[in-house]
Parts: sequence; structure tokens; C-alpha cells
Amino acid sequence: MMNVTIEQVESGVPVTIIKLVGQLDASSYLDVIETGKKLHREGTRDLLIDMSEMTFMASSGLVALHNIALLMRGEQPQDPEAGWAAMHAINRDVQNSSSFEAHCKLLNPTPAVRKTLDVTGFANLFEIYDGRDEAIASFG
Amino acid sequence: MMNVTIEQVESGVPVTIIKLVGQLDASSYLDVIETGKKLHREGTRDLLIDMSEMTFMASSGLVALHNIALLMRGEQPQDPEAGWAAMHAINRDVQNSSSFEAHCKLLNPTPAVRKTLDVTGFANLFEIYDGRDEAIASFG
Amino acid sequence: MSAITIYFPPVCLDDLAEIRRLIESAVVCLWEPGEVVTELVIAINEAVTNVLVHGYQGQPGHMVVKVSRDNAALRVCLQDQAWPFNPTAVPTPDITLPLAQRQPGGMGVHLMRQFTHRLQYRALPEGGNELVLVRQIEG
Amino acid sequence: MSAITIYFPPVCLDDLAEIRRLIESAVVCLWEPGEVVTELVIAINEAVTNVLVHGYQGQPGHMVVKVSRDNAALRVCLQDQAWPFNPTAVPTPDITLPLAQRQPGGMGVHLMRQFTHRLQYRALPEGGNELVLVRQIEG
Ligand SMILES: Nc1ncnc2c1ncn2[C@@H]1O[C@H](COP(=O)(O)OP(=O)(O)O)[C@@H](O)[C@H]1O
Ligand SMILES: Nc1ncnc2c1ncn2[C@@H]1O[C@H](COP(=O)(O)OP(=O)(O)O)[C@@H](O)[C@H]1O
Repeated sequence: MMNVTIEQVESGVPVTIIKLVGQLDASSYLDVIETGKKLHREGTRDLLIDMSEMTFMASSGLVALHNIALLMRGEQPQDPEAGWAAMHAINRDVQNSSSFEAHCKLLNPTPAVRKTLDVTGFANLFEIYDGRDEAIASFG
Repeated sequence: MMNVTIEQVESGVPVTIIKLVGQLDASSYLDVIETGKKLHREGTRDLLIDMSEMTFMASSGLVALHNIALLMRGEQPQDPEAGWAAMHAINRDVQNSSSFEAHCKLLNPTPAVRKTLDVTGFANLFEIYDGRDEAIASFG
Repeated sequence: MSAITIYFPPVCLDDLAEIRRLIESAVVCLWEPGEVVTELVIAINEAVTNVLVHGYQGQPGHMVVKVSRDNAALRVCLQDQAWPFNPTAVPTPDITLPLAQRQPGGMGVHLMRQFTHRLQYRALPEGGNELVLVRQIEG
Repeated sequence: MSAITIYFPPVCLDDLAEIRRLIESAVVCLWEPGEVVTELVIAINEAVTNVLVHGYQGQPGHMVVKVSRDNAALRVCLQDQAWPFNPTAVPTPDITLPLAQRQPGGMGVHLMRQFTHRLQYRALPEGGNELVLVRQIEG
């Protein structure tokens, strides 16, 4: 069972914070992807995923992260301006040797989730922050 | 697993508060009785049992209550004055039509423990308090 | 889910808290946590305790627990390999007696009865006992 | 306690959280909560998920889980009645690829390997699969 709360903040760019509360597994990850899609449709381009109260994450949770990260850097056909920004973002990502996702970042995973991110290489793809303010400031 | 913390307060008479933390069942009730005996040996004559963090109580817990309550109203051969007080207490108990234990009272049981006390008649034998101050003041 | 069966290895009183927690986890697979589960677990704990204390007399012994649900009730079936004993034949204690006139103990079967709607006992043909605790959840 | 066996009724993905919790409760009867248990439960969850998703393909199916402990290791044996599939033959994914070049998924067996010390597979003679996850706890 996964509960999701959503918050909008400003930090140069608008940043959406999505807090996942509960257990992210194969029975709940599609809901999380749906939430990501909905946020994207509604204009979210920079997303911070608060994992502090996610008590469990399975490999299907990684699929959700993967999916949402691609969404956040992808094309937005419904809005040419955003589309351009997205293309720009993709360029930035390609140029960026660190290869961290610029538009989807993670906040405060529990030790077990952190280890799951480590052993699957996801910790090399996503910036992981301990502090919320620092995480927000890193966008834009 | 049962953890026990002990505290001494004054309220006309000295009152010992024993807080039972955890699960009181057939594997732990003898330890609680031992604690009661030890307190009695060390002079405790009025006892408040704090049940607020007792997450489980089996019928063996009632045996512990029974045993400790008898101890608290019993004779204390090692001290004539206390012995007299104890005799007096027994007289009070016999005269008291409510038949509540005067020297052993209960604080803040959870709803399930409360119901266990109810359906076994123990709620008619022990005064049960919600407030700690009120419970302490009721002694002496 | 409708039914879960748990086979325990030889267990004794030291294992009681873990047995209780595992059975509670199984019950919670079938019905949401709350008063029904809490009270049913108290009843189950009394049944398990009696098997361990009186049935196996402190020696480690096997136990099988099957929890199941139909629309109207949760059923917990407890099987042991101890000497036959029918707890449903235990007389109801007098709960109005003052403390000094009570024997300590003797409340276990009473709690089972209070916190369930039905107790069903049978001696197993292959030896041992089966006690089913039924707790209604609807209607 | 040394070994606990749980028989599940036909289960599907909706039951996953409860299956996980019940198995965790059983593991915790054998070993104290902490990193070992947390990681082992992640591995078990991946194995169970694969049985439900790929093995039974969303149809309800039976499962038997036996958790046991010897001095040196926790063993979790998972039996199903699905088509034979040997997860130990799944190749190791490349975890150094950038996100855009990765296929989503394919991390389940990898997590099982990372969070256990050994995986043992056999096709059951009567049909179905047995996967044993071994996690060392000492030495
Ligand atoms: N499984 C059992 N095997 C043998 N005797 C039992 C069993 N269960 C209960 N009894 C007997 O029935 C009595 C009443 O049981 P119970 O109401 O649970 O109270 P208690 O166990 O506290 O005495 C016990 O004292 C015991 O003599
Ligand atoms: N029990 C199973 N039955 C059939 N196929 C399976 C089973 N478990 C795994 N597989 C196959 O192995 C692949 C890799 O599994 P896994 O590493 O868990 O990743 P994922 O399940 O996310 O694809 C699966 O995509 C599936 O094709």
C-alpha cells in the first residue's frame, strides 16, 4: 500500500516534491508511474522523490523510478516551449559526464532502499540527498 | 518480553509505581511476580501498576496481578508496625463493600487489557485509573 | 486469501511470543487489524499456552495452526500431539468471587470463550487434539 | 525454533504485501530483526513476485514457504506449481549502463543474488519449482 502526497515549491524553477509513504512493490508501482504521468501532464518538469517514509522498495520500484525519470527528461508534445526545454535537458544530460538525472532526484531513502539503489547501479544515475533544502536548491 | 521500570513517589504514604512495558504472558509473568516480591521485601506496601505500555496481557498476567495484590495486603512479619498496618488494611478491605484492593491499583490499561480485566471480573477487584496523579492521590 | 496453514517445529514456552506474532500475522492476512484480531489473538494465545504448559508439560512439541476465513467468521484450528484433553469441558469459573477466595489462574479457557463465538474440540484419530476457535466477523 | 513451514492458499499479486509480512514474521522467529532480515525479505519478495507475475501470470496459484535456520545460515525454500523456470540461469544485468540504454526491469534476480549468499534451484519431480535462498548469518 502506497500513499502519495504532492507538494509544489519554487527554487529558480518550479520543483514538485512527491512523497511516497509505505511499500513500493509490484502491486503498487504502476500507481506511482501513473502519478508521475499525471504530474508531467500537469506541467511538472523537475521532480524530487521523497523516500523518507517508503518502508519497502522492490525491483518494481526501480522500474517506476526509471519510467518517471525518462518522463521528466522527455519530449512534451502538448507544449512546444516545454518541448524545447526538454530537448535542451536531454542535451545537458548527454554532455554531463556524471550522467546523473538532472530533473528527477531522490531524497532520504532508508538504508535498505539506499542499498538497493547501490547494488543495482541506480545510485550512480540518481542524485540522492539527505537534506530537503539542499535537494530543492540543486534544481534550476 | 517484559521490561519493568520502578519509581517511588510520596502521597501521604510512599507509593511505588511499577511500569510494565511489553507483553505479559506465560513466559514472563513469573518475572513480574518476582519483582513484586522483591519490592515487598524492600518495603513497598502501596503499589500502582502502570499498564499504559503493556501491549499484551494473557491470563497468566492476571495470576501475577492476583499474587502481587495479595502480597500488598499481606502480613509483614519483619516489621510489627507495618504488620499492624497490613492487618488494618485487611480489615478495611473486608469492611469495604466495594471490595477493591486498597494497596494495589492499576493505571491506564489498553482497551484489550481493560476488556480482559472486565470479562474476568478483575475490573471489580482493582481500581483502574486513567490519570497518574489521580491514581497516586488515591492511596494513603 | 482464505486459508493459511503454519507448521511449527517442536516449540516450548520460550517461543510463545513468536508463535503468537506469527499467528497474528496470518490472521491479519485474512482480516484487518483491530478489536476482532486483538481479542482472537488473546484467545489463541490461551489455547497455545495450555498446549505448551499442560499438554506438553514444558517439553518441546509440534503444533499446526490453520487460520481460515469464510464470509461470516475467522476460524483458527490448532492441532497438537499431546495427551487428549477437551478444554470445552472445563467449567466456567465464578468471576464474582473476591480475590482472597479465588484460586489464581483458571481464566484461560474463560478468556477463550469470552473472545470467540464458538470452541470446537475433537481428539484426533491419529492421537493429539484439535481445537477450533471461531470468531464471527459479520452479521 | 528451527524451521517453520507456511502453506498459502492460491495467491496473486494483490496478496504480495501480506505474503511478505507473513514470511518476514516467520524469519523473525528464527533470527532477530535487522539488516540480515531486511535484505533477505527483499530477496524473497523478488522470488515471490516472479512466481506470481511470470510463473502464474496473474492467475492465483499455490505457494509453500519453508524458512529454517542452522547455526550458520537462514534458508528460505519457496515451492510453486508453475511452469518450470530456473532463475539461477538468468544472466547478470549490466548495472553500469546509463538510464536511457537500460531496459526497465530485469533487476529481480540480481537483487536476489546481491542480498543472499546462494540460490539453489530444482524442478520438482511432481511438477513446479523449488528455489532456496540462503543467507549466511555467521562466520
Ligand atoms: N491442553 C491441556 N492439556 C491438559 N490439561 C489442560 C489443557 N488445557 C487446560 N487444561 C486443564 O484445565 C485447567 C483450566 O485451564 P485454564 O482455564 O486455561 O486455566 P489455567 O491454565 O490458568 O489453569 C488447567 O489448569 C489444566 O488443568
Ligand atoms: N518464475 C518465473 N517464471 C518464468 N519466468 C521468469 C520467472 N522468474 C523470472 N523469469 C524471467 O526472467 C526475467 C528476469 O527476471 P527478473 O530479474 O526478476 O526481472 P523482471 O522480473 O523485473 O523482468 C523475467 O523478465 C522473466 O522473463
